[in-house]
Amino acid sequence: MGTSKSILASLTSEKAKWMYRKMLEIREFEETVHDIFAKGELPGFVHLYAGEEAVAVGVCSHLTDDDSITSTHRGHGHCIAKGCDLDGMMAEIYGKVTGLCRGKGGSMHIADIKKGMLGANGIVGGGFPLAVGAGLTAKVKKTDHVAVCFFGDGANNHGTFHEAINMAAIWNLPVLFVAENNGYGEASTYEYASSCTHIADRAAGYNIPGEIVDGKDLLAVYEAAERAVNRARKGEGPTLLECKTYRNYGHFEGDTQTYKDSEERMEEEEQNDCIKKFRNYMETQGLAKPEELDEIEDSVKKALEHAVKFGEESPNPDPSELTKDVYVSYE
Amino acid sequence: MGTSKSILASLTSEKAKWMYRKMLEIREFEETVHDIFAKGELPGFVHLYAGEEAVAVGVCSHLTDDDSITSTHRGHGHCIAKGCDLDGMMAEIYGKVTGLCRGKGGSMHIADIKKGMLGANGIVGGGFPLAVGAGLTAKVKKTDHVAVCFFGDGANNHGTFHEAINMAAIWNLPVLFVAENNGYGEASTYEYASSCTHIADRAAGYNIPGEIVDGKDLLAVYEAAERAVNRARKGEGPTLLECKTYRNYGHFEGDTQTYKDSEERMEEEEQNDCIKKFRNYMETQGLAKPEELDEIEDSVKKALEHAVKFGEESPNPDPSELTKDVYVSYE
Amino acid sequence: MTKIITFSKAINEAISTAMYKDDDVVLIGIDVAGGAEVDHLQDQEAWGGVMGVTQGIVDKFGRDRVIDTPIAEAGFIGASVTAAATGLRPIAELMFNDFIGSCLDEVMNQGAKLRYMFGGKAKVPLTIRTMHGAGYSAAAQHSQSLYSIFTHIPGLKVVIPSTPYDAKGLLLTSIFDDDPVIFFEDKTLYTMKGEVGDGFYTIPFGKADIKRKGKDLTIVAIGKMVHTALKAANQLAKKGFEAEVVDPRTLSPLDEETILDSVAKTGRLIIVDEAYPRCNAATDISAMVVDKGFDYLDAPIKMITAPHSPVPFSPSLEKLYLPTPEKILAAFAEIMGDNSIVTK
Amino acid sequence: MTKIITFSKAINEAISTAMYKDDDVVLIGIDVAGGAEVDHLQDQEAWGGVMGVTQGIVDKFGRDRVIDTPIAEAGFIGASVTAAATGLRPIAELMFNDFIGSCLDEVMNQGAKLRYMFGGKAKVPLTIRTMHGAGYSAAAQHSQSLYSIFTHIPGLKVVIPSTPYDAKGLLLTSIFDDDPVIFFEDKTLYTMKGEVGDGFYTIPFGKADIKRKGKDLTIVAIGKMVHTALKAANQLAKKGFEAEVVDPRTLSPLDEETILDSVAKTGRLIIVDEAYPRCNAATDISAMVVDKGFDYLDAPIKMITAPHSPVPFSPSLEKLYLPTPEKILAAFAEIMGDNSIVTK
Ligand SMILES: Cc1ncc(C[n+]2csc(CCOP(=O)(O)OP(=O)(O)O)c2C)c(N)n1
Ligand SMILES: Cc1ncc(C[n+]2csc(CCOP(=O)(O)OP(=O)(O)O)c2C)c(N)n1
Ligand SMILES: [Mg+2]
Ligand SMILES: [Mg+2]
Repeated sequence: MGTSKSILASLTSEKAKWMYRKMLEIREFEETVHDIFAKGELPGFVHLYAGEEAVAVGVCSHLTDDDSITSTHRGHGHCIAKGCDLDGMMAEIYGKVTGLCRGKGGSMHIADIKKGMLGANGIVGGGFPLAVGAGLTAKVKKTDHVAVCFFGDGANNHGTFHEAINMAAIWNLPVLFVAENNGYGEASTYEYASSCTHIADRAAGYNIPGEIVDGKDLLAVYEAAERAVNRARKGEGPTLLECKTYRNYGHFEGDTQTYKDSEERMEEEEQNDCIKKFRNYMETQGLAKPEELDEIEDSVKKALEHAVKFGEESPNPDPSELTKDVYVSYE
Repeated sequence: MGTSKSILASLTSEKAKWMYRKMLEIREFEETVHDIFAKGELPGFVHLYAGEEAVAVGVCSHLTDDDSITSTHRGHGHCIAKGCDLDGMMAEIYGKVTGLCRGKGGSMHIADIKKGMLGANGIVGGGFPLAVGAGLTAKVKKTDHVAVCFFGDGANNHGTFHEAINMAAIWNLPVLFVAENNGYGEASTYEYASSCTHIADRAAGYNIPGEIVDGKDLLAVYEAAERAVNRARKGEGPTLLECKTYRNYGHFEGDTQTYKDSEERMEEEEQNDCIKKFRNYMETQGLAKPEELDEIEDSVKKALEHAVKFGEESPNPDPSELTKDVYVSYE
Repeated sequence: MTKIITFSKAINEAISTAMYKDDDVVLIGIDVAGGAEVDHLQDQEAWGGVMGVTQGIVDKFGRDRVIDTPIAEAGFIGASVTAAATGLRPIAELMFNDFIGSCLDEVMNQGAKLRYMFGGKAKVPLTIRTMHGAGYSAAAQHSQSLYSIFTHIPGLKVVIPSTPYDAKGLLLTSIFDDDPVIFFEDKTLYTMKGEVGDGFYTIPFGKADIKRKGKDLTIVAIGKMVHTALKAANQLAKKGFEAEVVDPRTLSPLDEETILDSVAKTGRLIIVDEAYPRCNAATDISAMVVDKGFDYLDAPIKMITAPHSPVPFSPSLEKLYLPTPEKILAAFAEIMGDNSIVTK
Repeated sequence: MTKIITFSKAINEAISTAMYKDDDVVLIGIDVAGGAEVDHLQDQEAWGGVMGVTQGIVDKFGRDRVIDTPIAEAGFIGASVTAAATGLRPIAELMFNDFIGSCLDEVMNQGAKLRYMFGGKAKVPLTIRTMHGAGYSAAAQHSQSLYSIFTHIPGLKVVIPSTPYDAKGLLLTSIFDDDPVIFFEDKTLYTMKGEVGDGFYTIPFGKADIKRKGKDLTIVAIGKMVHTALKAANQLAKKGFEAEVVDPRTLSPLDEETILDSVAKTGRLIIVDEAYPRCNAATDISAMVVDKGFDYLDAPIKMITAPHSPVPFSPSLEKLYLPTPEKILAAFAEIMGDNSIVTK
């Protein structure tokens, strides 16, 4: 992993272990969902984040609960990295009342405002203006909170990308736009749908910094995000950070992925796995002992077992929930 | 006027006189509308193009009736440059049945499909996708027609700018995007609302050529548009052409223009007038004799007198027009 | 204390009153101040919106709270949704309601749904002010009355005042409501004058106002149509019929009770709605009354609306496009089977 | 000749039939082919839309006429409007009708208005296919039924088939119609099988289809709700009541005559519409019948719709959200004042 000295110095063993754990939680969460969805036990559309863990975790490691993120249809990873409860997430995906949204949102709408997680989003490009709004609040209220907008390479061609980045730029808002360029929007390649060579190239049109990192390299993301978040906190405005990554599963569960190349898959999913690479790095750098990391793995597995049981066994929402929470008060 | 040799050679006296006439028609049309609007004789909202004539005329001089343009709320200039009938335009602005749209469109919706004028547009940014559609037809039908999208500096921040240019770029469509950067969107300056230094800077994010010209210099526009139109006709894809210009009147008729600087106005409206400059050029280059140009002026004045009379005296639409032409057939 | 001011000034007052009261209230939109960053421009000369409705606000509260935006409706309306969800109380201006085409997603799929989708854990105290209505020859893309679309969408509250007094009170209620509200301002009402209360006052949502009492006919009229209905009522009075004019003031929530009570009394209902005729507020109210007050009805419910066509530019056609007192009288004559109502 | 195929296949057939017939017909949308420019991908393996509805089309007509787009609804729907106005006859796919939020302007202010605003001098032969409907736990942003919004807007024709046969015939009519048409496909109907005619056939707009004859009650049901209504009618038949089920098939234009004739016969009307309850097609039809057929009515008109809330994700709630035969029976029991209809 090509990482600068400064990171090596600032990265504590504790932080590294936290990041390792979060990446594993995401991976394990997604593989669990993949399995139970395949068994026909989960309702709705599900889009899995496995393979892209380093992006969400590398970025969110610099955020507190006061900072906000906006997310996408592929939102589980962002939720977990931002600190959402696994039980509450799983119960949500099961449509149970113990879910983070009382079962009314589902996979595409998991949110936890208290954690600064402003919601997964079923609308591609929906998150851009929403991130700007959180940044605007920070500016008007003169806090040092930042907002992060995660978005896909497909979303990069939606009009909201343009409107939001321009607004963040002219107002110098504390917003970080994080492109998760996994090469595909559904069954369309990034190269087909996008006229830019790199998404980060578009930053120049807004006079903001654009940077490209290897999104499979946790520390590369971590380092670049640190710079961008610091700039934002200091009132130096937005950044466009492009992370080159890969999604291990299909666009949604059920997708046969004919558009992917099998060699490419092999390489990306096996050789270039962000979690394996980071574990290896931690071991060689002495940031954690193998036993410690194994222990984290065990603990994450158990947490997921717990989450599934919790989701399965939780009750459905009461029928009265059907029309509740549309308005504050309104018969 | 800083103009290359090749233009000097190719620009015939006839073409030059045609362009002079068109610019004058626009100026005279707008000043006429300004006057009659001030007298309270015209209904609705009116946005005048005076001052920007060189852009519409310089670009449209390379187009035929088979080529399409999309326009804006400030559309009179585009209409005239694209060959719309002055009488029909004026009658339209008066809301008369002899208008190009039978009085049902008005100033903001003048169109003449037969002339390839796909309509002024009340929606800022509305024209971007529409130009792409005309370009798409040309591509699918394998014609060599081109489409031109005129848009303002304010529109440059609307999401449709991004979506349309990206689409035109990936499909290599024969579309020319012409920015009319007159420094203001309503009462907001270009510098405030746009994060880019020049609109043309944004071309890089779409891997298409972006060029900046002095929009007050007819020949500069003429030359740059010629290159871009030729590229488009040859299947070499879209261009973003930014013309720096100025609007002599307010955003709409009635605007007090407090946001403009009086020195700036003086300079732009008097010293730097595109029509005066081009007349001077024609005379010094021997492209036309002063008498010929005076004659054009007279003839244009007469044409406008005729148009006003035609507009004033034409009948209103019949009441049956109210619900006509919503559908082909549908009681 | 009250005073006589215009509809436009009433809205301006509501905004300043709210902004004085609560620092979290911000005003955001295209040229709501105008001339941001223009050096020579004094704030008191700023535009204050394309119709001057927010003139002087930037002067009082500064550009940190009166925020000019680029022409990017999806961008700034979407931003207003989360600005609301993260601690501000924005008043966003969608200049013309016709421009909803550029930002429906932010209103319908984000703003209106957050609270519900998130299981009640988000609030979106956002007010969107927007202009609507025909009559100014503003043509097909600047003259629509699109409140029916917003009334259709759960999660939005829809407000449409007909007088300066109502405008101020309802706008203050909107701003301090914890849900997204769309506030419709008929552009042709801005110059209308009326009595308005000083200082802070609110008017509850879901409470219709009976603008005129009557026993022979109920006219439910929306926004500016209230005045058309009142004119018709005056003409009817001369012919011996007393029409009751009910102004719902908010379409969502709708005060069903007041409408039903009135119809119970009069037995006849005409609804006046300037909107397109299909799936509009008139059909909504008619269907509600038939469902819940069928037995009260002595006659068919008539709806006076625009025809099913875009708004024509030509003043000669636009005049025919809008509901008029004459059309109301003709409908009443029809349900009474008494042609003398229109001929006499 | 006919055959039994799915709703999805019927749509696929209509598209190929049209594309064989007329070279100007093109298919455009996100992944309508899928995998554009992927080297190893054979076109026959291409996606054919997120639900596979257009599978195989790119194979037959090539990528010049089956055009994958970026995720840019305003861009490609807007482009389709003028592609139509300049000589093509595009079938544009708006994947989910919920995404109209990203392109309402292109549909409402451009596509729908061009012909009128330009004094009849433009035609826009554009068909927008779009998925709607709840029942798949697709949650609040992928389950809406928004046809009421389009019915509100003049200049659009609104089509909503309930069977494979109707889907094919109506889609062919749509494609060859010279006005913009929005064609609604209920995603939960795609797997439904039914008899479909071979080759080219059309079904006229504005002609309702009586899906079941009856004399005691008229049920007007929209799209998938036709099947819900038919189930209710079967249950009612067991109790001795014959319900007539009317399927309008197009909401704009609406076949008022067939509906009125049916109500004239039965005296009772229930409308089943999965959409949000306010300003929807149910209120529209109710208000039309009250206006034009008041004297036919023996009872209040009942509307069975979704509640005024976003679509909940949880299957347990979504089940309660949708209209059901039981709700129809309960409404009938209510207007008959005969509780035994639901209890027995
Ligand atoms: C406005 C809108 N258009 C289309 C879709 C359908 N859709 C869902 S995800 C997706 C692809 C998104 O691609 P990308 O942004 O690259 O994200 P990824 O799935 O690769 O994470 C599409 C087209 C949508 N949800 N919203
Ligand atoms: C979508 C939309 N938003 C806002 C407006 C109101 N509006 C009309 S013209 C205009 C300014 C346009 O500025 P620019 O694009 O620079 O064109 P110019 O007027 O300078 O020619 C605005 C904001 C509109 N018509 N459409
Ligand atoms: Mg992607
Ligand atoms: Mg401008």
